[in-house]
Amino acid sequence: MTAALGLALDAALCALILGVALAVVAGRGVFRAVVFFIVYGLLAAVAWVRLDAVNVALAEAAIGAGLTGVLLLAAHGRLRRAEAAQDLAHGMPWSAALAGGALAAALGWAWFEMPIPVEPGPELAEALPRAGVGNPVTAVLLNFRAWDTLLESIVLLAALIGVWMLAREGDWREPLGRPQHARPGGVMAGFGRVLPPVGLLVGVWLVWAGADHPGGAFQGGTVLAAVGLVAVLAGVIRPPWIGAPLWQGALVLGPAVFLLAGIAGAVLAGGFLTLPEGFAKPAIVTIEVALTVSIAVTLAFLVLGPPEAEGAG
Amino acid sequence: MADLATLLFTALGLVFFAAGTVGLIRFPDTFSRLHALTKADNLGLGFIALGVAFQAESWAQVARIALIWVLALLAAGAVAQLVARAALMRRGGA
Amino acid sequence: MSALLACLVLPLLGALAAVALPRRAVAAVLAGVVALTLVAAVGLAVAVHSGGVVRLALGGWSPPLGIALAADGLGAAFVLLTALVMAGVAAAARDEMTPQGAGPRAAFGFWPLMLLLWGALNAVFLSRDLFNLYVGIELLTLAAVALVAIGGRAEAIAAAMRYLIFALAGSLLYLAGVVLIYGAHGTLDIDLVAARDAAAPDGLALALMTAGLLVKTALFPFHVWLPPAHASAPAPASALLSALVPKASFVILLRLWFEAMPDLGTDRALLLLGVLGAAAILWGSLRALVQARLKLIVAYSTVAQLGYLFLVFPLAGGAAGAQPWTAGAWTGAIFQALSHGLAKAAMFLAAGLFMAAAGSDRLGALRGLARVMPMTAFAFALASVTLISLPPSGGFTAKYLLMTSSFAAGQWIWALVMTLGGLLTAGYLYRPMAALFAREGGEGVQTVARARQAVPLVLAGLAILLGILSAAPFDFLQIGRPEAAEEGP
Amino acid sequence: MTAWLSFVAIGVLASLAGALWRVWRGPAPADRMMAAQLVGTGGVAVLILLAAVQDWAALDVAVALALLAALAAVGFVKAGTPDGAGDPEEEAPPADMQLSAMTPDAAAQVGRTRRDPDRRRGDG
Amino acid sequence: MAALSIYALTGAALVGLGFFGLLAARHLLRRVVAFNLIGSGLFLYFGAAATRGAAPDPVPQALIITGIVVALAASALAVALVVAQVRAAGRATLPEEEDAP
Repeated sequence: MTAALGLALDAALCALILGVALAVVAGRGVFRAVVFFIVYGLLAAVAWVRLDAVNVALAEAAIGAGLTGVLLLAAHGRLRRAEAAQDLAHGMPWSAALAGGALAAALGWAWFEMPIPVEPGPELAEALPRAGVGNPVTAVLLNFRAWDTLLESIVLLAALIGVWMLAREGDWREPLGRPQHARPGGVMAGFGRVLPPVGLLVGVWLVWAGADHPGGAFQGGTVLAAVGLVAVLAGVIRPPWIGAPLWQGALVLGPAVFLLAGIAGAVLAGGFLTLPEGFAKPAIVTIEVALTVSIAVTLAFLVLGPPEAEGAG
Repeated sequence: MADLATLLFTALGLVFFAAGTVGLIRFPDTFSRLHALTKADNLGLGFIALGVAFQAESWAQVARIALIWVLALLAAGAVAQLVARAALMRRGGA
Repeated sequence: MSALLACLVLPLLGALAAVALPRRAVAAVLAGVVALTLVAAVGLAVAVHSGGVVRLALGGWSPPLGIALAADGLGAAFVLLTALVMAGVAAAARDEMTPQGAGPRAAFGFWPLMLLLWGALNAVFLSRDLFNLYVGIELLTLAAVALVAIGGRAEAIAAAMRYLIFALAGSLLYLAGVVLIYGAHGTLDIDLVAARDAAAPDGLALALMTAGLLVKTALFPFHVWLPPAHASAPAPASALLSALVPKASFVILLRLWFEAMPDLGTDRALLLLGVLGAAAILWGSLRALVQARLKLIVAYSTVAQLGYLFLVFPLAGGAAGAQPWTAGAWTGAIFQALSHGLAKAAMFLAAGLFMAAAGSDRLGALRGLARVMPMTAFAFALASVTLISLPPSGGFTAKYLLMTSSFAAGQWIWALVMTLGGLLTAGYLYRPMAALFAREGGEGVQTVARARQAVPLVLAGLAILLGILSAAPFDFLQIGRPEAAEEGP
Repeated sequence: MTAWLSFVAIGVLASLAGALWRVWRGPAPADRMMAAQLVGTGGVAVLILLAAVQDWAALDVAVALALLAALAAVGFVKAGTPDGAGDPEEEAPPADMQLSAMTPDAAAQVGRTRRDPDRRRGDG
Repeated sequence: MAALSIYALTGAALVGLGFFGLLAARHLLRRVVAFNLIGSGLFLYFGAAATRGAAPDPVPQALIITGIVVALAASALAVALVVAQVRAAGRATLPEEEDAP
């Protein structure tokens, strides 16, 4: 009974996800596509919980549904005047449909042909106790595959510099993003004051819990970024400008600590990014805290966009 | 006993969600849909949260459930007001 | 091992410093980072030369759990190429990318982006992990797109947008293949993948990864994003983009087809790659012939020159095993990549200097510049010698090796394409040369400092030197060469 | 109990399908937004239910979702204002918004928040 | 296993839909959305594959989190480029794709 209901739940969820995705792709109107994409992110987070991947569900909820959604909404708010321009290709793009269909069919075929590998089960089970943290996903991210994670934190920085390169020459010294305003004492401003303290708590909790429970630097950092964004959007705080020393420091803190810890590992423990056993947990927590700061600041800046002067359409 | 409470409250929650959706589909204009909606879905969430709270294994879980509901309430309330305002402005401007 | 580590870490640390430190400190840090990384790259090459492949298991975790790095002859050669080009570009851009010269925006962004590109390239050239390679090429892509966007004008932004769309589509296709590999084999390590038990979706995985990387390497017919992107970036950025960035995805292709899954290289698949390469040679050259702007000629030339690289697949790939000619074909393609990198960097830097002097890169505006800037014009001519593959350049050695292999393999059609390509190259490079060395014109242009003119000359000279010294690099490239390309008994 | 909670989760999902119809139909952006908001609340409800069925850690996901849904909602509202950066509670400003055209208290708000970075600079 | 197949096939379909969207859309913001759909579908597929064994494999989960973050970084740059493109050229399509209505 329970198993059948579970299956029905999965089927219903996937049907909704597919319907929403179809609406994202095929519906006319950019705003509709954006709203459906946000809905898609919500449903995907639920799907990840069903797949016993709470760590991923957290990332999807915070990043997929949250930050990406705000990013797209803000951009759409800017582009309304250009929306009269063409939205989808005219007529039915058969070649695109063929390509998409073939890709989906190929992946579907591969699913049933794919053997279940034995690796890396045994190695993983043997190594996890030595990784320093109880959350296996955190162990992979910050110990076994730390080089990936280090590069990834730098990818965020590269994207941010890229976004900044799109500023207009005259706006370079302005605060980041468009100037936001709200009625003082209004609902939005109030919102911007109430939500951040709660969010701060949640974000810090996620980082702290991440060592042994689902959570971690990326999830926590995203929530913290969201908190900052709410405060900025509600006009409660004003974003800094490029080159403000404290903020530039915050941007590079995480990758820098990570790199230096890696080098320290090379000097002290005999290998780049090697965390000496027994010292692994404090090292991971230190790196995570530094990473969280950088991730939060970088993500918030990414969503805010390049600096822009007042009144520039 | 706890199971009975869970059964009752989650069922109530489901009813409210269904009612909210019906309202969302059937009500004729944006404003009445808005009003129907904000009440129904938050009540629905509230009842479901309450129902599940009876199954919780620790107070920390109950506290988290409460936090979720407060957050949803806060967001829904503020947003309903702002959206109504925005819709009003748009209608006035058009 | 410490040299390998320095090659990875120094550019990234430098990039972080360039973001966080105040402007005045950045210049000093930059000079230090560039010099040290160049030294490290040379050190790595020496270590590989004397001790063979340098390996490193990151974090002390060996695959399948951890990520392995390795510097073989191929990887170390590209790390060295990157260091040389980067050092040249840094020297050339030092006076240009300043708040006074290029505005505060470009002056802030160029240096960290250049260093991030450097770090990403080295990470890709040295990594043995398929997913780590994905993260590496994403870093590479974002930094490269940002470098195009520095251009700032409408055409640069459109070019950056197009580049990003193509590159992201390519990344996702590659990632889809990685997912299938891990799903079937539970490992991402190239050596473990090579030792896997074959599974049905492997072919699909290789096809997806290859398709994605072809888009990123701008192989015909996926090349449309490249010319506008490389032509609208600032000249030092164009030099990096054209000389180095497509080589990263090409190296991954080599690793996939020769090291990870050589068993899947069927004749038909290899032939297809070769045909696309041949089409790129001809089409890119023909397009270059009709361009009116120097940077576009040079950019289309990149499309054509990348085509030569893909002749390695039909000539040296396949499950048939080693043939007497495979070593020549394999080394020839890498020679082509190296000498093209040096020559193309020189060409774009020279084009930048011409633009700085004449205010435009239209061929008409360049008339007679050789008399005002003889050094730069000579560098351009020298780089052209490599691209046309005249002896004794590196380009000559590359095409000589490829051509002899194609005759030995009985696939003379590739030799025909290469000959035709050489003639077309001479044709499309004749037009800017004729303009540069015209007798009239060249009056009233701004002069460019000699030191800046020296950089392209050095790079073009290195491309020639590669040809003159070809024996030593040939042996170097054999270090750690995969079995599939090993010479027969 | 697990079966019942799964059943309720399916029921909530089914009601979300109705809300999705409203997102598709519109017609006003406010309709799409509110319907999306309902989907968000429903998603949170499903996560709470799944927490009891599967893994209590799912509650953290629900918290994050509720928090981020609030952010998305602010983004929604903002995107609906004339310059994409305002607040519907401000008097409707002209399409090309300038400082001079703002209501006095909105201008005061901008002025006030603008001082913040200066203060921060003084601190640092 | 049946449930996993549902998710995997949904993921595969999402990849196909997203790819269709990427090719068929003209408005650049829609292309960014489609790109995210592909990535997300691929991750779902991967997640389902990771859950086939006796215990869920944490490595794919870590890789997926990395992938989600990378996708966000790319999306942010893409969105900023769309905004810049509209500002510079007045439209949210690529110049060569402005086919006549």
